[in-house]
Amino acid sequence: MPAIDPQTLRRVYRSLRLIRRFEEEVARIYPADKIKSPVHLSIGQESVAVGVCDVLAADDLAGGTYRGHAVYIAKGGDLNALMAELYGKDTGCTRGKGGSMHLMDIKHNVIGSSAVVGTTIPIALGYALALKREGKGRVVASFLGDGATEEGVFHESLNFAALKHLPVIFVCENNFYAIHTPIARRQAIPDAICERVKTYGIPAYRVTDADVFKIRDILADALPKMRSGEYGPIFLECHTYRWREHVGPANDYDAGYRSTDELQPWVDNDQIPRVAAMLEPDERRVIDADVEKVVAASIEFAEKSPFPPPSELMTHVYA
Amino acid sequence: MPAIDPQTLRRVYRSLRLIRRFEEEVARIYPADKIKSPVHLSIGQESVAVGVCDVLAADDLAGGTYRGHAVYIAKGGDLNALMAELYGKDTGCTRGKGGSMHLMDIKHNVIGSSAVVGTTIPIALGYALALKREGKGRVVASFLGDGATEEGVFHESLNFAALKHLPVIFVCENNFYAIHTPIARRQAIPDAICERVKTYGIPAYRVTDADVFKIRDILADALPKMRSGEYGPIFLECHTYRWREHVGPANDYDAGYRSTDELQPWVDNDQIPRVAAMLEPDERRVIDADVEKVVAASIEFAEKSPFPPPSELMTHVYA
Amino acid sequence: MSTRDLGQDAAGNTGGRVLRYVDALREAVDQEMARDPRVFVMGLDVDDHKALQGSTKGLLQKYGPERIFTTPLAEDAMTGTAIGAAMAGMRPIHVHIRMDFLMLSMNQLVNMAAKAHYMYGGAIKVPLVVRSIIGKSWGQGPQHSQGLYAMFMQIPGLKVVAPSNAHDAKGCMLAAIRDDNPVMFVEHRLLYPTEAYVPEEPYTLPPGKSRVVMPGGDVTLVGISNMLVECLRARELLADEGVTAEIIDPIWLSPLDTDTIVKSVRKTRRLVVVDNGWTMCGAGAEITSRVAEVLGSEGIGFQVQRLGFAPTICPTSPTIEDLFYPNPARIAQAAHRLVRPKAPEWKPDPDRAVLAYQKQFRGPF
Amino acid sequence: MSTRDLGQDAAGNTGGRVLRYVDALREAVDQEMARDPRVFVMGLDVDDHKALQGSTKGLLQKYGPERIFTTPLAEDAMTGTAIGAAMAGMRPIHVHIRMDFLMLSMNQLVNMAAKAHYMYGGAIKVPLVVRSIIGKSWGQGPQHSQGLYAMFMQIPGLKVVAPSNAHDAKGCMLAAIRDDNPVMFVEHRLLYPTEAYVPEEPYTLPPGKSRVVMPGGDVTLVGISNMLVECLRARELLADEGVTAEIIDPIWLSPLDTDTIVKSVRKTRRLVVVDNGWTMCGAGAEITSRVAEVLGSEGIGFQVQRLGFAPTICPTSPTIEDLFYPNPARIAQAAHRLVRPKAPEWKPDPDRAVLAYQKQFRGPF
Ligand SMILES: Cc1ncc(C[n+]2csc(CCOP(=O)(O)OP(=O)(O)O)c2C)c(N)n1
Ligand SMILES: Cc1ncc(C[n+]2csc(CCOP(=O)(O)OP(=O)(O)O)c2C)c(N)n1
Ligand SMILES: [Mg+2]
Ligand SMILES: [Mg+2]
Repeated sequence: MPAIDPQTLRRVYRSLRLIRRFEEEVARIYPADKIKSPVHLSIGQESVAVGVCDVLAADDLAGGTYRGHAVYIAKGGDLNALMAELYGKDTGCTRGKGGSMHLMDIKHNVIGSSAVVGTTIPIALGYALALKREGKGRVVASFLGDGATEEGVFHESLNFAALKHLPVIFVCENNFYAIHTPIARRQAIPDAICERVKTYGIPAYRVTDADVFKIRDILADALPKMRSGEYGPIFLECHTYRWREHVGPANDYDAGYRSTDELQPWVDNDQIPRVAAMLEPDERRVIDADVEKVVAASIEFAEKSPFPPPSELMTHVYA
Repeated sequence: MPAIDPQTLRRVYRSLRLIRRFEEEVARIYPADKIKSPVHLSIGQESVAVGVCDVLAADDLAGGTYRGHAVYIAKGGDLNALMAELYGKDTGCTRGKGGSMHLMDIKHNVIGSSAVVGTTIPIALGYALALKREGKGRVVASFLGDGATEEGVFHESLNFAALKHLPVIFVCENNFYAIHTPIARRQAIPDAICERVKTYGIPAYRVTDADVFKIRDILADALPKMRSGEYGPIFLECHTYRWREHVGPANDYDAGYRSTDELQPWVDNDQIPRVAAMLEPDERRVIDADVEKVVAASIEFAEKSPFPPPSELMTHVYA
Repeated sequence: MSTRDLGQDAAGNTGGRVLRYVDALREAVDQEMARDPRVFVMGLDVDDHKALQGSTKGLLQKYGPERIFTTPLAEDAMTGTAIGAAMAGMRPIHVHIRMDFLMLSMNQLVNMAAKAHYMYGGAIKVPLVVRSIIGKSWGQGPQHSQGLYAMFMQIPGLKVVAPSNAHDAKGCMLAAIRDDNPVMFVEHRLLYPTEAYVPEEPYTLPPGKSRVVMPGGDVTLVGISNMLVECLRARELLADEGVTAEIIDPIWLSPLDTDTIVKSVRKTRRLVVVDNGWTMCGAGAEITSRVAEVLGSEGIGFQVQRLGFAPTICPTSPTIEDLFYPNPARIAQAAHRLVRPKAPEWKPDPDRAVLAYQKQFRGPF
Repeated sequence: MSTRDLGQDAAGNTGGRVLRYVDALREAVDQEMARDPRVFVMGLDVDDHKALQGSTKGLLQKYGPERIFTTPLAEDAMTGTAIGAAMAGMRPIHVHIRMDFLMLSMNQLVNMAAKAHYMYGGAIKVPLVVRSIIGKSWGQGPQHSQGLYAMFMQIPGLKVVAPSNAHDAKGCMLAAIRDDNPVMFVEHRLLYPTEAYVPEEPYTLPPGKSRVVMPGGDVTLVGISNMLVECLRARELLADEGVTAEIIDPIWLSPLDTDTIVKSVRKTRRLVVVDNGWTMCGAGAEITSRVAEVLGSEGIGFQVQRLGFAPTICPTSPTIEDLFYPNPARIAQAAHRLVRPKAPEWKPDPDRAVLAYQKQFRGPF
């Protein structure tokens, strides 16, 4: 691996750390019932969102799934507005209307996530159609789970994106499970996703060890080709692992559908301590302290913010 | 090609000829407005239905699309009931209710066709699930067009069929067009269908010259493996060509979306004269005469049959 | 009266040319594409030589393949793509040759298009028009004949419009394209050849007001899409009997103006609503309920009869297909029964009825 | 009265045990799987340790993976597969954890399941049960909270049932599985823990008759699914004011028995229908219209008010989510307004209202 410039190292570490600590705090607060919508945590999966979003320009677009905190944060979404949204507050990124599963921060080009699996995939194509028309070389990254690749809309979308040469980065966060069902019980050939995608003429890349820099490098290499129009859509499959339960703050290794043995290698391979070790101890301390500060601030912001007034029930039904 | 036994030769020729002549008669009668539903003719495409259905046992199942006369006839569906159905008569195979696009003859194991592209693909999986449970080695053949492979349900169905090892023969009648739009304007990689299907672990075969015996041989070879359970689903793509307009009885080479140059090779390669030439002239005359007789009889049957009584409007809404 | 005159009535415009419904639609889209570069058309077969029964004719030649293009067979993803493009600031018109096929688009329409503006806190809008055609006649059969607009009326966040004539088709289409919300634009195959006076310059017919198409005192007839035309014919049959029917066209089904209808029923005390789909939980049920809520609170009783598709599946065979649909004779009979409950069962003269029914394919009525 | 007593009322059975709604559902499916080898269960996550909120618990252990299995994420194809299996003579139960996801199954349900028996001339049947749960409370939000059963009521060929209590859940499930037609079985998340007396032996509660759950003379309250429970609570609040409400549970929404409702309104002259979804083109609109058609023809006037989800998108924030749903206080107020139009605006004592509302999670009511 080529030496990574210090700035990138710091940026990537901060992003990884920020997502982890933010969600750990969400998990800590959760039992207090202050958070008012179901949360699907990305703890353990941070490197995918960070590796991709770190390469994107500020004016590129990115959208995640209902497991969307990581993408929102990695893309630079407003942290206070995110925590306030989880609290169901009027200052939330969707004014308390969408909650954790429907995050959006248009100012930072975070396009909306959705609670219905697969629905955001074609939405990203629509954005890409507009970006292509615009002609400035901007791209959109659309995150999806391994389960989403089973939905017909995924295949319809691959075909259309390839047919129209749309600037879309499909990012599959393959954590091997859909809720409690392992991929082998849902997909005839569980490791054929990239191969299948290639049959649409779409370049497909697979990273099996969640290495944040590998993910970064693949995209850094492909992105200029996308901007110039040489490439249309690309597909990136990243193996990763969900440490917590499917929805909610707890662990569920006692539930019987998976074991801590399966988890362990992913913990050993955790990108956060790995990248931390690449930093000077002082650099790291500075970043950690700053992360604690902004996370604490987001909690305070959320706590202090007001709930939406009754009038909000009927606003924004129609534009 | 190994010598074909005379019986098979006669059977295949009769089936090809019967479909061709039946539909030519439909086209002839059509302008008289006696036929009461839109017709999608298979003229030119007969060899696919015949090649597949000739190998199937009487108790195997087959279902086609709204372009379904050929499959219905090739599978042994009642010819009188078919013509009567086109006439909208009470003696029709669906009692005048479904018309040309919703053919069914359960007695001869012709499962229903549908006017909504792709809808019958998962229906076939359901039948296959039941056949597998039954355990007698019966299979179901599900015909679909090249356009149907673009629908998400096709991919969802491939995955489930492979996952559950279902006895389904997917038969893609690739005539290169969906209505007036060529496949190259609809599919990013127009000739990747088989390759894509293989990524589900499904054996896929392609016949590019509509050779009725090649189609027959592929299935004859695979079928025993399906019955024994060694094979789950298989996929068969057959290139073919629609000679007439998408819907209706006429030619449309003047419409501008395709040329007679494109048609010509398919006419030269027409399987009916080809197979006819393999027969003794007398054999052929006997078959031709018989075909004329049964087609004429079906017309007479349809003409003489009554329309459904008013009471039929409200019967069969609920079982 | 004839919907030819609507050029005057509605837009207060005495000019205009006699235009067919299909040409009025095409003209509206053409004018808006010329005015607003964000507008584009997508959908199966919109760019082939048949141009979706002529409704997109010439647009490819004029605006090129970037702004009007066919799609793969992929209703779910194509609907999502249209929605995403709308969120991104474009103004897509997504076209379906049959309304039945919208069942493949329900997830995107109900769970995304209708909710995006709200659930994203107003951050984005979905200025989308979804055109679909209700098929009828001649063996269209179970899956090419459905009028399913009531499903969309159910969903807050969607708007629904079903113009009954060429004049309204143009005004509603222009209003729909300029609307910042997803609009389900419901057309009817049998209306395509019908003619009306249509002003040349652009004009919009936005939601807000149902139209009293014809005045009458004995019974109020509300007809949806081409059932409005059938109601006009029924009115002629009733006139022969000395019964005068007030004909109302809701035009926009969501948001829905029922004040105009309530006002009429307050006068006639009799209501017949003719749906262009099944009556159960249909537009007629909504209209009837709103009238009942208002008049009930005023202590005013009224008689009502809903008509629509027979509660069965649409068959292809003509003898029973004919019984599936309301027609002028059946509408007139239902109205007559309300007006003269004690009178002997009346049937309009078959020839008159047939004549009225034949008219359908000619127009102007 | 309490729905615990339904064991007596309906099945005329005084035995039975107190069972939760979720367990009654599970028991019905269990008993039918034991009785009929053609019955099987499919759907996302039906066989994991959470067993779809407990509703499929133990079935895997008892019947094995051939008869109860999870599926890929592929609602469209899985629905088609279930329909095909039904056509082939099996009796599938296809389960969805949220009704919202049915939008992905609309094409197969509306264009195939509802029409197959008819359009194939009666040659095959579709004995299919589609279970789906309406989500509510606590941040379920825009896409996990919808009650979309009216869409299915619109479609001839489908049946729709929405039991409000454990006793009916079992009887309706057994009737649905034994029905030779596709049945949309509508459940509600908040009903799962509610209890009622449930006979142990199998019994069916087929379509045909709405039930008068509680007698009353001043106003008729019709509640759908768990809104029936809310109506029972509203009745208590109204009783404090000396207003007696007759409570009716339609149970089956299609086919729908409105005779029982008409009979009640003929007496009370006042109707409040509380939908478990949006009111526009909802079940309440159908019920109101049928009452208006019958009573109008008899010259009987009546007052009516429909309630249901607010005409907006379901938000996650609790302060406004609470305003999205009808509740006992709002139902009682609406009824009170009809009974005493001239009385000053009445608000039930907040504590009483809250209490009634709290009850929801306990039961038996
Ligand atoms: C269309 C649809 N079907 C089912 C569900 C229920 N559901 C919620 S999350 C989930 C699993 C999705 O798995 P995957 O795509 O791998 O994402 P992950 O949760 O692993 O990040 C399912 C089935 C849903 N939300 N939407
Ligand atoms: C879901 C759906 N979308 C669109 C249509 C309109 N349509 C009817 S036939 C057809 C073309 C299908 O092409 P293909 O699958 O190749 O079959 P072919 O007609 O060539 O035999 C289309 C788009 C439809 N019937 N159903
Ligand atoms: Mg996953
Ligand atoms: Mg084709």
